[in-house]
Amino acid sequence: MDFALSNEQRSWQMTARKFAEEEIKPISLALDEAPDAHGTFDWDIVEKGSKLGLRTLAVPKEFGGEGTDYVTQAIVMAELARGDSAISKTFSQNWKWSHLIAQACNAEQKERFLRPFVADHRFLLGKGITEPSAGSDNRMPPKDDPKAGLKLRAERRGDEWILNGEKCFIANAPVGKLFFIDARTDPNAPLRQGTTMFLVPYDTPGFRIGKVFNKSGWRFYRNGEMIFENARVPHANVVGHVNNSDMKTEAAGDRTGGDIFGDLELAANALGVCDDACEAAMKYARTAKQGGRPLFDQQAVQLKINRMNMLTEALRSLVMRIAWEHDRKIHSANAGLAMNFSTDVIQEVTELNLEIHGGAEGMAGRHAEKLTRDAFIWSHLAGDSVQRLKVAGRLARMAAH
Amino acid sequence: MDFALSNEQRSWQMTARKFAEEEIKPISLALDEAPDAHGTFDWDIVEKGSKLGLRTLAVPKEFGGEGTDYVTQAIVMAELARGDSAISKTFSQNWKWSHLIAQACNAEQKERFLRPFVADHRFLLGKGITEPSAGSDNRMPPKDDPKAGLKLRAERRGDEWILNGEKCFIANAPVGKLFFIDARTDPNAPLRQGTTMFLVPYDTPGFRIGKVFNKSGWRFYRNGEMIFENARVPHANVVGHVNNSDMKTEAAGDRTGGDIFGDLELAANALGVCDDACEAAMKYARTAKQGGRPLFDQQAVQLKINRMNMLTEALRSLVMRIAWEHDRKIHSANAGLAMNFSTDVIQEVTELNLEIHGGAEGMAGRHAEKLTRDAFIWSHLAGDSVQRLKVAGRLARMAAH
Amino acid sequence: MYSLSLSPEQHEFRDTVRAFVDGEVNPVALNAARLDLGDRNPPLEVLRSASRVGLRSLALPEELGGAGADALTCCIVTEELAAGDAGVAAVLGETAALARALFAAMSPQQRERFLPAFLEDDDCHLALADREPGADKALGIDYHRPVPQARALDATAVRSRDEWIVNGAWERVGNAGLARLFAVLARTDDGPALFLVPQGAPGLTVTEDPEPRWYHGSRGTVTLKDSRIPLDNRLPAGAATRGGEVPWPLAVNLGIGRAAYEAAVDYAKLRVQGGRPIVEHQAIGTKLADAAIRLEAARALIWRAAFAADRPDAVADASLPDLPHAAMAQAFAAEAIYRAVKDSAECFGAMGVMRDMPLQKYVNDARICLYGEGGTADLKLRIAEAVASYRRTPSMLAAE
Amino acid sequence: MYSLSLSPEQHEFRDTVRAFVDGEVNPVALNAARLDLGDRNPPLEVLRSASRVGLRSLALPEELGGAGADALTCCIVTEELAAGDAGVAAVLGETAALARALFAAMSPQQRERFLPAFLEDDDCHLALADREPGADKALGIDYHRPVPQARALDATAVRSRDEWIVNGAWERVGNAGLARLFAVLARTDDGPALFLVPQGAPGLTVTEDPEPRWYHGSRGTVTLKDSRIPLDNRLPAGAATRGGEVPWPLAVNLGIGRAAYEAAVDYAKLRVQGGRPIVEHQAIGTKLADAAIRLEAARALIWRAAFAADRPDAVADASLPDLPHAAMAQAFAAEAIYRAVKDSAECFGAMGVMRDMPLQKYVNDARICLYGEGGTADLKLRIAEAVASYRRTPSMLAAE
Repeated sequence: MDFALSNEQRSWQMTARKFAEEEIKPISLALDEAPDAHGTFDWDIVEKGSKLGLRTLAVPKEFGGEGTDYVTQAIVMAELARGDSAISKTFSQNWKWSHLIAQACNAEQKERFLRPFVADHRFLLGKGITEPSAGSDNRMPPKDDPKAGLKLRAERRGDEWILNGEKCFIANAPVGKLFFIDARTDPNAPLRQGTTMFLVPYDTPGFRIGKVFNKSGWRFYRNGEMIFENARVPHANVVGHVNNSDMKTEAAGDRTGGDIFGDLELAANALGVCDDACEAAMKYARTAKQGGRPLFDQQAVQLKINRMNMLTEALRSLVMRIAWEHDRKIHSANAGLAMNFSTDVIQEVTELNLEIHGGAEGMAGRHAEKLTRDAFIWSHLAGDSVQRLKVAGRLARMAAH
Repeated sequence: MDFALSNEQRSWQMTARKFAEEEIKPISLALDEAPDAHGTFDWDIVEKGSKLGLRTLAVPKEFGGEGTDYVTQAIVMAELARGDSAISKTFSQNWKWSHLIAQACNAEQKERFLRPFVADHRFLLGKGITEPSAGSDNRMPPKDDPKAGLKLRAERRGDEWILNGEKCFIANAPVGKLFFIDARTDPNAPLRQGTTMFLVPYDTPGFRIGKVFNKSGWRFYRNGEMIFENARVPHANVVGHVNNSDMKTEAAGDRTGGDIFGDLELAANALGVCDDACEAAMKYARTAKQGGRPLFDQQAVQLKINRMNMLTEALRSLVMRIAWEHDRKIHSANAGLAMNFSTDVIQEVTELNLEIHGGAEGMAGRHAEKLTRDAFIWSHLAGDSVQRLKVAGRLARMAAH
Repeated sequence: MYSLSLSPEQHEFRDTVRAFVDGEVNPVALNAARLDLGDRNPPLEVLRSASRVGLRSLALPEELGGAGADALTCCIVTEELAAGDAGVAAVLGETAALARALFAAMSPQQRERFLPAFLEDDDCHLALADREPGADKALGIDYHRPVPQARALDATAVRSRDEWIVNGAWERVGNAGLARLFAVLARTDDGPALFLVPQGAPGLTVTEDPEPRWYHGSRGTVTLKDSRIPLDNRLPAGAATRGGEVPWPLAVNLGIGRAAYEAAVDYAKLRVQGGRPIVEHQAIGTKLADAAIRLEAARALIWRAAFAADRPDAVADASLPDLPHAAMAQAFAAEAIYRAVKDSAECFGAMGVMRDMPLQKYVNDARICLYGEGGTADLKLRIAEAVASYRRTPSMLAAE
Repeated sequence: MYSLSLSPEQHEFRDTVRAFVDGEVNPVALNAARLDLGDRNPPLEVLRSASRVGLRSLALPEELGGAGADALTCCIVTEELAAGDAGVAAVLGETAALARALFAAMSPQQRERFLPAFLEDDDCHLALADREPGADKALGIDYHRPVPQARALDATAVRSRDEWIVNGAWERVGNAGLARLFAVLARTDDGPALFLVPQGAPGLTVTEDPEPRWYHGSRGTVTLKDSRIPLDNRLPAGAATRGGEVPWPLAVNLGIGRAAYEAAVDYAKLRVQGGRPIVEHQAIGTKLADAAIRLEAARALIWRAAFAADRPDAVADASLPDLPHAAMAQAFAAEAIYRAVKDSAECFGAMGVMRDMPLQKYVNDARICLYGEGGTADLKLRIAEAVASYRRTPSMLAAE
């Protein structure tokens, strides 16, 4: 049992902390408050972070990336999120799909896509799954409705596939250069047997970005529609096998990469936001006064600060444990539980922080308010019923063994 | 970062698990349901556990104990509590005061008390602080009322101290052979400057046990009044210095022993109860039927099981982390936070388990009901406002540095 | 016209019962032996005194000799009683509600045979046996779907000359251990019917439910083995069984909560720690404020459910939404009150868990309200069906 | 007599306002641009229409030309308006409540000067400026202790011949950006007094509060610099300032909650996932049931607070407990509704956070109700003082 970080892990932590404090935090609030969805993004911060290795943190060293372990990734996500949750997610989103490339792409694809990704500081990755009428059906395909789930069609024509349809609510869509796209290649088969994954560069003919969404929180993190009108994708861009998109099936082997990373990612990001909130709350409680004495002198405030820290430390312990489990390739339901837990924790902690800041004006109050909006994003990504039911199913399967 | 247990830790875990399953669990429910407070105790289980080393787990090896680290102690407490929370506490209560002996007693006292303690399988330890009108005042002495706190008087007469007064709600009182007793030796000084700690054997003249309390939960764990009527304690039994009882002041050095252990103890014990509840809930949900199908098929049940496991794994992660921090002598507020958290978790988890068992008859239902009664004990030991405010104060002091 | 003012009669009932509880219930209920989990039998002497004050026949119409209290008044009275002793309140609540339902449903001849004895005998409690073992009333897996098939009654009443021969078993029968008159539900050739079975009838057996008790008052399993019942003991068809759905069990819960809360407020004003009464500490004050809010919200919903039972026209004219008010009140109150009681007990420190002191009993009593009868999960599914405008057809309801 | 039935007038008000919201508010409120956090200014055209329906003068006594609605009716109307647009509801609620208080307090001469303009001008809103910067109304550290010392008003009104010269600054003034008539609180030689200041008075400046907006409708800081006000503009002493404490802000909160909940129910019936509408899944059904319960409990407490304001005798005769009903309703409702709204938004998945769709606005609006004005912590301390029977003396209250 050893909770200490290695020197390398600590070094990455310090790099990320410095970057968050000196570069991210100063611009976070202004970007968040931009009047429209386009003003919320900033390529400079992406480039600066990329130069520190934060964009390519999860790319294997042989391809020029940083090749860090999951513990490092968890720590860095949390540190970046302490500066701005959405900026942290914009970086880690690339790690998520770097893991997928490393795991699921063939050697030729890796050469063709990882190299340029590593070389270009503005190269961002994305993946399109959700469609207007297929959200949770993609995550938990109903047994009694084989046609449920995504509808985007891909039909083979010679060496190309022709894609038609729409994706919706796709992260990084408006800024990404390369996307994984799940498309239905056998419309008569159930989702998991009739779907193929394609690599689709942003400049693919027939492919364009539709509406760009304006969100109430995580505003830096771009999100948009994808429209495919006879988009032509070479057969060489098929990931894995035709009609076998799902990298989450047991056959895919390593369950801790790719999408399972997403569970850790949301939990670690939430941890950083909670650290930010705890720090802000303590600072405000010790400096702001009421009735001539620091807010902190009041029991009601102390109880809130206790609860914020209590939940945050519980989350930290769980996040670090699952990161370690990922590195050890230990299979458990813990990553999913951590993701669910992070929803409850980030929301309660940011809400308590806002309550402590009740009536605070200026930066402190605006910052507290922003955190609650960012935290609300977890409701549909990490803590909704479907995400909780999925994890319960995993627990039951483990209990049955 | 490494969450794996050492071979020795794993070995203790297995010993405790086997003992809990084979010896504790079979008697737990019947003892809990004994009609009066005296029928709830069982010396056999104490002896059996003692022979395995579970009573002397925290005694240094040079005194014949097991000399385990805190991680081991946390694991063993949790495993025992999985069988019965109060039986686990009856064992670990001895570790708590073993730590205190090792840390605070002089060499002569260690010889005189640790040796017989180790030798006698029925030798239990206790400590008396609380009095009828002094509970939280002992834990958080009010600055503006120096006379607040315990009232039991000790006056020096030659080589003896004469003790007069009462202690109330003292664990192990009716079964212990040796007690640490805090007594006021300077009635005009504030609590921390006017109190002395004494070692008081059970057969001290003028000392007797009063009422034995009958509790709604943790029934195995005996609790009683102590009455001192001109009780005569030799001066050689003074622990540390006169008017300097409090081993928790910073001057006492190692902050992770003695009473701080109590925070870890309650958190680790709660973890075991949660494990028990999670297991019971999953088992019941997968076997009991409603409308012809297993309860687990219902989303409402799945969400409860998810939540139970989520909270339990968060607690486990935090408990293991603070045990490790204790071994490394790392100072933080985390042990207190873990203790507070364990209150919320054990109560919600056992209540969800009871809810899943709604209407269950026989053993399963009685067991689920018992766990909620045991869990309620945390309300006044680990999760009351005073315990939370204390930890908040520690957080603020850390933030000030 | 919207008004939360109580009528003079309601004020008087409340004051009378409060005085009765102070004078006759509390001295028994707050006795250390009675507080102990080991003894939960309703004290018979207290029940008799309550009967003499008219509480046993509280809801019986005035023209039949009762006090004719409506559902709201029953809730007010039950809360007061339960603040003293939940068991006493539960026995009286069940008898009072059943008296209204059963005597109103009886034929004049039946009334002549059974009513005088009921009115005269302070020990005459009533019980309704209508739940058969294995008759699962939970929606559960059938949420928002028709219940697969109707379940026939196992209990039978077969006519033999001038008698009915009744066979059957019923579980979770309130007042089982005390009742002098049972109404039992059994299948006949022409459909289900209720039969009046007096205590002592041949073939009648009553067994109290095992520990831990998930009920207040008295409850048990009732069996009839070849019991011969006079022909006239069959209640007329269409008899409403429960007293217009008087939500008195919710008021029991409320009384428990109030007792715990009031004890905590009193203690918090007395107990000095940190140099002043603990109620002057924000942490304790906020806890008590939360408890007060929860109890007031619970009372508001419970009284609303009672009013909805008394005045169905208020739903019809859209003064109240068309939702299952009693289920909503129960789901809310059970959780809110349990939390209020736990918080109240916490104010007492270690005294809150000692079995010779009241707080652990309140916690136990509130836990019974929350987790008895399968908890609140199924209530919420019923509410969800109403929210989703999913209406069960009469045959679906009958099948339950 | 306890009754939850609404009067025919209340039914009519509710139906009328509901139709008004459907026809005139929703088309504006549900517009993507208005849903966006970036635009929260109350739509003037809608306010004018509402005024023409009589909602601006709702609480003004009938003899003065208003609708004479009581506090409960105001809450019913405000809930309906807020279910359409919280900003519209807040502006009208404030004006209506102030109209009742101010015009009733005026001398006949003042009424003659100000009432016709108020009645005729659909844009005439009212504002009360009585909170000075730094005047901390929180109990906070002074819980259960006397407030250390009385704080004098900074604002002054000095008489100079036939005029008052008023100087002062007031913050968090509701309706500040819209009001045509202000009542401002200032110190005079003979104590504090209210002065009527029309929009456009010399030396009057209004500044809207900065983002993020912790209010609904309009709010800002008002300053007067050497403003000369006619002598007769001083309101008579003892004028009740707030409209009998009409708890309309609580009804704004309730309307927001209902809008979110109803949107979620509708969507859950339409959206198919897992092979059936999501409302048929237990997880969603239970979530909506919880939201329904919370909203009903909130409404029960809010209406109770309104009734307590309308009928203080109900507290005097112990039909209602002597507790701060409005504070309890606010503390409960703010938390309960915020949770209900968050749960409702969650049913929409990613759509619940998009700024051109309604759910994120409801979450934001409910958050304002929960965290604006310092949150619920201080309300709970006030409730705790009442629970502890700690009564602030009039001088202590005046000092706040």
